[in-house]
Amino acid sequence: MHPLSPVTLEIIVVILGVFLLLAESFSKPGDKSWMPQFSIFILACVFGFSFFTSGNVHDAADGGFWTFYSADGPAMFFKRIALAATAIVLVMSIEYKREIERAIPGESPGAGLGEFYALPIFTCAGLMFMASAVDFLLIFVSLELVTVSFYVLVAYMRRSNASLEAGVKYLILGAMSTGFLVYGITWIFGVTGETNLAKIGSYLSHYQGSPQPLLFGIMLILVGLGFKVAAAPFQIWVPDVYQGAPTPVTAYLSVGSKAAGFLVLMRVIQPFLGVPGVGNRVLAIMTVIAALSLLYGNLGAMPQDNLKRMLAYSSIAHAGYLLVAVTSVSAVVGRLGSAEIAIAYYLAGYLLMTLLSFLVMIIVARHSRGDDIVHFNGLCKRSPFLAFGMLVAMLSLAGVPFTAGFYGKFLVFAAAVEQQHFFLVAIGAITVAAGFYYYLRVVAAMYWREPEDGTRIEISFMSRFVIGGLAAAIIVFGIFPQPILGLLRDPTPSGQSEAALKTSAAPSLQ
Amino acid sequence: MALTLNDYLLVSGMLFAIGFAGVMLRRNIIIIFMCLELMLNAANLSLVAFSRFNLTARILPDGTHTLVPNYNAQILVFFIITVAAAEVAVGLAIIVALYRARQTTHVEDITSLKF
Amino acid sequence: MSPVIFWIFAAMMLAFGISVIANRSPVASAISLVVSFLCLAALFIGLDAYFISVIEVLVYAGAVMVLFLFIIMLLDLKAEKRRKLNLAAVAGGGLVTAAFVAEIWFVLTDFTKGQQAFPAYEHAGIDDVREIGMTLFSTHNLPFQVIGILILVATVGVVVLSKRELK
Amino acid sequence: MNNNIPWLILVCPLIAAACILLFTRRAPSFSAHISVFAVCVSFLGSLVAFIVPYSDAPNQLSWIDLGGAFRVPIGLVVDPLSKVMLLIVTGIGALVHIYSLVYMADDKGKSRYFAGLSLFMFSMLGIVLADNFVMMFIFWELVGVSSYILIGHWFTRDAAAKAANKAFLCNRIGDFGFMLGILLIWSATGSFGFSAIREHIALLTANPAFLTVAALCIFCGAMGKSAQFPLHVWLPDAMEGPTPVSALIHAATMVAAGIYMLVRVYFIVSASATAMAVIAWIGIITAVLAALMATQQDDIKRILAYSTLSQLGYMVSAVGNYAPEAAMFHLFTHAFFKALLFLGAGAVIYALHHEQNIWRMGGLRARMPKTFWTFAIGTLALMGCFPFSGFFSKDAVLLAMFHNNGWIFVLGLGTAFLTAFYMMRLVTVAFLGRARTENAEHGHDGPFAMTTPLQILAVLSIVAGWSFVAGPVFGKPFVERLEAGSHTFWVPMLAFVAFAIGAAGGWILYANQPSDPVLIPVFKKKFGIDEFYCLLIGGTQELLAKACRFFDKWIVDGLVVRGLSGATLGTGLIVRFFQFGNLQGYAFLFGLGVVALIYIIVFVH
Amino acid sequence: MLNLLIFIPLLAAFAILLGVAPRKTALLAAGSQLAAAILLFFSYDRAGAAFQFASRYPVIPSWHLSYYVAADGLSLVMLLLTSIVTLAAIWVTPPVERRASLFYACLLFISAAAAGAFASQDLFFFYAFHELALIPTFLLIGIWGSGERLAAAWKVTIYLALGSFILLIGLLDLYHSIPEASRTFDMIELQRAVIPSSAQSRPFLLLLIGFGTLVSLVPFHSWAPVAYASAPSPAAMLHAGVLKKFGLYGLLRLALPLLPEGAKHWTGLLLALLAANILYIGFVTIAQRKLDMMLGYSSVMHMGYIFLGIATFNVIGVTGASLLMFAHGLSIAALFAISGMIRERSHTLSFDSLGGLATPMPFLGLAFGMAAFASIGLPGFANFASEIMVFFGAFRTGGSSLQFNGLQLATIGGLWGVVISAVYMLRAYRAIFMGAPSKAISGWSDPAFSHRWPLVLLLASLIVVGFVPKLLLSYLRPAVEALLH
Repeated sequence: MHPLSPVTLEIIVVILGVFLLLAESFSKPGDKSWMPQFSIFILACVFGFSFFTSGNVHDAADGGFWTFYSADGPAMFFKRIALAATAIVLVMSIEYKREIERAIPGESPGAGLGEFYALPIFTCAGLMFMASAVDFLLIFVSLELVTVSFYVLVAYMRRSNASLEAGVKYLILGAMSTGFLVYGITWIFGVTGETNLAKIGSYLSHYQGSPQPLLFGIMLILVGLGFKVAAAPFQIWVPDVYQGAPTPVTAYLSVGSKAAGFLVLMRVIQPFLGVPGVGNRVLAIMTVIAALSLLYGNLGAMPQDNLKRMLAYSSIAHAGYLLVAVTSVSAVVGRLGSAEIAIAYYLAGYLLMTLLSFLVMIIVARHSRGDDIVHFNGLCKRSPFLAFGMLVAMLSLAGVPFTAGFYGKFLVFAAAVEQQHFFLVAIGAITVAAGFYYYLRVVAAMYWREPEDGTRIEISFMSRFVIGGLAAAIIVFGIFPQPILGLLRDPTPSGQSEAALKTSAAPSLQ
Repeated sequence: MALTLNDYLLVSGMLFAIGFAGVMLRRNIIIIFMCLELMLNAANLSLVAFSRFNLTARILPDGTHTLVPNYNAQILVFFIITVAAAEVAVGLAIIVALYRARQTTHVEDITSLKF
Repeated sequence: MSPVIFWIFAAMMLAFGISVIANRSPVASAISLVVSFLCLAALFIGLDAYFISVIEVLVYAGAVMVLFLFIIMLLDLKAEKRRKLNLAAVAGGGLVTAAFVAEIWFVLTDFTKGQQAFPAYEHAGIDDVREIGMTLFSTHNLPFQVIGILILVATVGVVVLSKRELK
Repeated sequence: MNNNIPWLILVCPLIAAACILLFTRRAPSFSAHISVFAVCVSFLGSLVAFIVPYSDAPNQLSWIDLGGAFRVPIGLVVDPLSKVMLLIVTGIGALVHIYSLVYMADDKGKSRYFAGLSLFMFSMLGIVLADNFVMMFIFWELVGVSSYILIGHWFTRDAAAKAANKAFLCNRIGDFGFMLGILLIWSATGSFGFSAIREHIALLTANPAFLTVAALCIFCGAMGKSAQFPLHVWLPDAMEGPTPVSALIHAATMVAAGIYMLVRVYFIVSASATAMAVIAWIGIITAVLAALMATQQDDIKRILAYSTLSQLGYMVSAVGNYAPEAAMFHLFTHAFFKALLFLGAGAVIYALHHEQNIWRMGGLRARMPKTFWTFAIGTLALMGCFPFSGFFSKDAVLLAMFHNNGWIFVLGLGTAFLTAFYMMRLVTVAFLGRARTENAEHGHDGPFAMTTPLQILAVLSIVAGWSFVAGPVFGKPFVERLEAGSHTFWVPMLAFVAFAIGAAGGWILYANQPSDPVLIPVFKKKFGIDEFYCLLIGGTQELLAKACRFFDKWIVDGLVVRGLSGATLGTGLIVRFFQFGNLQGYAFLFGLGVVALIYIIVFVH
Repeated sequence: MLNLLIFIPLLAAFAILLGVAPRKTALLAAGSQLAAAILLFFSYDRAGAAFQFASRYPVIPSWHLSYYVAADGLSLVMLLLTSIVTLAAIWVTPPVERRASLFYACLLFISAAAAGAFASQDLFFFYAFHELALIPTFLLIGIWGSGERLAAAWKVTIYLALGSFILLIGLLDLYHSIPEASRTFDMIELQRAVIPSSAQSRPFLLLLIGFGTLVSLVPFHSWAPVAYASAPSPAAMLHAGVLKKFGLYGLLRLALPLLPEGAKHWTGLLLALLAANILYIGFVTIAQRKLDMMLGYSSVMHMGYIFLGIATFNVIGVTGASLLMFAHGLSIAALFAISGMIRERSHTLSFDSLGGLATPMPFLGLAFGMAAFASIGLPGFANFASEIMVFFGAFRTGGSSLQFNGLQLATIGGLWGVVISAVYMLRAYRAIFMGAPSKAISGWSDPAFSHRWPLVLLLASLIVVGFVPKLLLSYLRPAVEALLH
């Protein structure tokens, strides 16, 4: 068959979203649970299609579709991450139905659920566009698409003060970071006169002017992106928003925008790495940001008693680990210590374990009416299955071998050690120990303590299936990472895509 | 003397800083929101200035070359304005919802999530 | 445009910008915001960006400000009287702002390219509305479509967030 | 087959011990007979090995073998020296075993006891037969542990447990030196087989200082085992063990091991004059001190114990005075009469229902004549009265001292005098006069199995010194070397005089005394050496241990580990408070971060 | 074939979690593991290649990272130790009230992890397998521990996690200090790599700290005593007996052959630390007043001798060290087993409240005596043979001069340590087993006949190896010689 054009994926997703909206508005009120199931199915199909798309198509360099959009290996990889994340988030939102209904009183039962199922689809489209964006225009626009939809999702539960407060905080700080992002883009455009990353790269390859304006611009852009990936010191919103937002949205925030943000981050800083007097300082500032995130996230997570909030801090921490890898983007792709591989793999693993923990958390929280750590006491009595799932997730987050999380840390620190970043490694030592502490607190609660009420927890088939699948995936990919690493290759390596790969997947300090 | 690019950049920078300061200083969420608009428009100003400054080659219908402002930047400005409008809409909706729930638009009153 | 006019408008823009954050009453802030944007539009004209300046006026004066005023009225926000200024916050914010301005200033001093005047160009036969339109619908179509989706999402969001409560 | 007899001698007791441990623990008397049988076999084996002219070396096993790098063989050496020692060890051992049959007849831990005895025999024979240092060290340690088992036999008595620990620790301290000496010799000569070292002795003598250190380290081992002065404290306490054990340890086996080892490595120690002097002086000091202490003891076994100490001092000093054969000779005779004395004392104790204080005895001569006469013979031998065996051997030792060092000789004479004195005291108080207690009234001789060993030993204690006995036992060259010096006839005269005065003094002071007329606290308190050690250990080891524990608990673990983890947690709490929930503050922090980072990236070079 | 050793316990653990009869399955698994180990041991062809029973599945071909198990003499000995102690530990386990299945599963997990670590010849799995044991330990101590079990569980887990992380960094640094061309995770391939001596000191230090933490090298030891004191005795047996040896094994496997220069560079430090291990910890041990703490500290102390053997860098000492790993593993396991049995009856292990146990429990008395004497290096037990080799190895090149080098000074300290260990062991023995039995304990009795076998197993293997060390030495020597080339 003739390979699909990659953008069909986004198109299908958008159509799905619009369809859901229409269905919501025209269907008579009633049970809406078919919607997420249907869209999960569609997303799964799209996921499947993504293996049959053509790579980048060569066309005139005078601008046009392919100057904004790239479908190289990493792009496809992150599209798939977005799709998977969205599908699992929809599963969560099914489990979360009751809370939503309680929080948004409509005229009819289930009013507003449709939008709650539809908006993530559009977010997914935005994430997919982000994954492919190689031009500041598209980066900005798709980023905003994601952000705006997240504004709505975070504040979705209008009855719950927490949700609204989180929404406002996210809105203000998000808009602020957007301001910085735009201002930064402005500066980069001003210096280089281009918005396309490849063109910026080629312009900068013989750049003579003073580095200050460039650094100023790139820093402002980093502010915007750092906000998206929850890196210190732009993490300030994370704990509150994560805690206040509806749990599925929290999960989505911590996975989706982080993943896309990191891809964009790598694409954006890459052209600057080669510029004398700029590249090294960009990496230096990355080191600072990484160190701050590691410390802030891990240390802040230790005293937390609310699991959701603790996971928020841990999300900052993981941003830190990913940034450690970003600071050592230089090695050749495919060898141990290649930062791109590390980041991609880490994000995939992070997706699995975070979503797993959030899914379990939603179920447990519904049964023991609360998402503090104490609510997990004696879970291994109430539901060994959930306890095991949570155990796997926590161990993976803590980075215990034979879980995806360990491979992630392994690759990250391999990259760091190869670049001799022993400062970050030293901080990593502290933070890993701290990580063991706060993740194992959950394990201890589940296995050491006795439950308040011994009532068993029954789980719907779909959740059971998804939890089992995620746990299995964590362990399997923790032993055989090859499948994930293989996904990073280009769909069809043509000349253009090689170039695209150079700009995206294999930056190197010439 | 003629105006230089830096004059515009300086002015826009100051506008940006004013918005920035407003976000940090004001307590009323709506006004904070206005300040965010200020920041975005400051960016717009410098963008337009740059687009005027970095002329690009352009082929006229009659085949002759000429220099025109870099319209990519102006398109970006256009997008920014649109996005800003959308953000305002959503933001104000959230603020309204907040006001309904809590009868306030002051940041001191929404500090239940902390530590 | 002559420097004099530029500086006048620039000064006005900044002044009203300041008044946005200085005014206690939200309404006044909104008004000064709009005025400041009008001055901005004027500066755009000075940069031969007619389309943009028109858009600026339409969107902000036409839409955004109305929206703001409407909400302010709807929520019936009074000027904040009860609260006294938090000096620490003011001092901190002021310092940070000052630092930021200083940084911009130093960057600009290093930005040699920016110390030269704007190059002249041949206006004849260049219609920026047409130019922008052409680009928008030809090469820059993809982001344009995405913007469309964004607006759709925003609309849905607004609807969802401000749906009528169940009695 | 002849060359496997030594192996037979060695392993018989081991097999017995293993049998008892694994199978016959439940059947005490059977176990007892197993072990007696084993030791008898060993004794016969030794006799055979002694009589049958010795043909070729027994085959060697290799215990550790790292190819060229390192090889520890287990080989047996059978030469006149070891032959004699075999005879003594197995002979006395056999007698003690038989004696124990009665003495331990109704003891709860009988099997354990006999297993211990057999293990003890095995280890001792191992020392005797060892042909290299490592092997000797192995059995050296084993002797230590088996003595631990036997001394602590009545472990429910706290004193016994203490004594056992003390004995083992003193030995361990000695072994520390011993092992170090072995290592030094190895690092110099690259070998630890006695014959091999004899070949490479030049490598040692090359560096006298090194040699001296090595020799003294080796001597440390001997000090531990044969209870020489600084490490002598364990021996008297070892009396807490059953009396036969005391007999075995003091007479023939454990303490003798030190002397035997010194003689065995004589060719090394004698190469260093300094070491020899040290050895000689240590020996004589031990002899004098022990004798002095003995004069004031009331426990019959303790008196004998101190006498053992002083006799060992004689032997060590003899070695130090270049007369190893004299040392062996005295060891030989001493083995008999000391075993005799102990068994006799055991008989008394047994008869008086475990009464050990001589002041609660008296008048036993009439009631237990056999015991008395044998005991008297042993005493005379120990006093060094002509013509008992002790006279000749002590004479040889004194002669060696006389030839070598006048002062030591004088001290030796003094010791002889003291020996006679306190032994006289013992006999007079315990056996003569009239009974002082109820128990003493009803004393009586032990059964056949108890008295027979006494009688045998009595005979041996008389004749063992006469040259027609000693001659063939030690072989010609030995005797010649022995008689080489003995032309001065007034050394024996002096010795005899010392004996006479001492004995007379003892009689005059103690005949028919109700209680001890002389009180010399210093001697009674053993010069307070034990107390001093307690202070020393308490002051150094325990204090150091407490200090270390404190440091480990509060500094290493408390301050550093807990401190660091606490600091981390504390920082976490601080981090938390950035998250104070106020949006304005967040915006401020955000802006602060932005400005700071911009400053760093743009302006910091 | 080797995989059996790893996967028998692993599968058994999962089966138990899924609800098979716990104790029977566990015993069966451990038994068959031991059987397999013995089978391997004797089917190892000493004339043939160094590494046998190899099996390899590529995991990430591009990095030469593969699941790769193979065994040489050293690995075989360690695997033997693992399976022996596993069987003993599972056997002595008293009836578990809460969640027996989880308990046995954790034990089997630890065993599998240890076996995997000793068997795998791939750097990644070598590391990963070991850290896998961390969590079962955490659960075992936290759920079934005694005393301040929670604090102990946290401490040991985080401490070891930190140590493992430093170790990981060390391994990565080692990996990257190898010339680009010959980078691989294959540890056997790695032996051929030559690392520029300038680049050796940092990796060695990292490895020393990392491994040292796992082996409780002073000053990274403070996790060990409290952990062992509060762990259930089977866990303590497995951890102190087997898992702890991983660090030393790693030093032998990686640091010695790959980083000789680095080792030389840090010898002084190593000697100082191990001397501290022996003397300083020795004194701390003397001051202990509870059996479990004392055993914990003594196990820390004895690590010093193994380090001493490693520090000699010659065949005698290193072989002695590797034999001592085996011996110490067995003796400390026996001691912990007995202390567990006592705790079962008395619920306390403080010397002051115990005494005279030998009268009601002669067997325990005997067993403890043997184990104690074994651990303080009494001839006839394996410990003595290995300690002798260590000492002789240290004095290998002394010559006849009194100018002792650091190694020999450390050895003299070690010799004195032998006295120290005698002091505390005998003191403990006297305090617990000797003396007059009090009324309270008169009711107690020896463990049932079936529960004595694990002790017999451990002590018997100690004695056998002690009498015939050649049995293992003939396996260890070629391996060690290969490591030292």
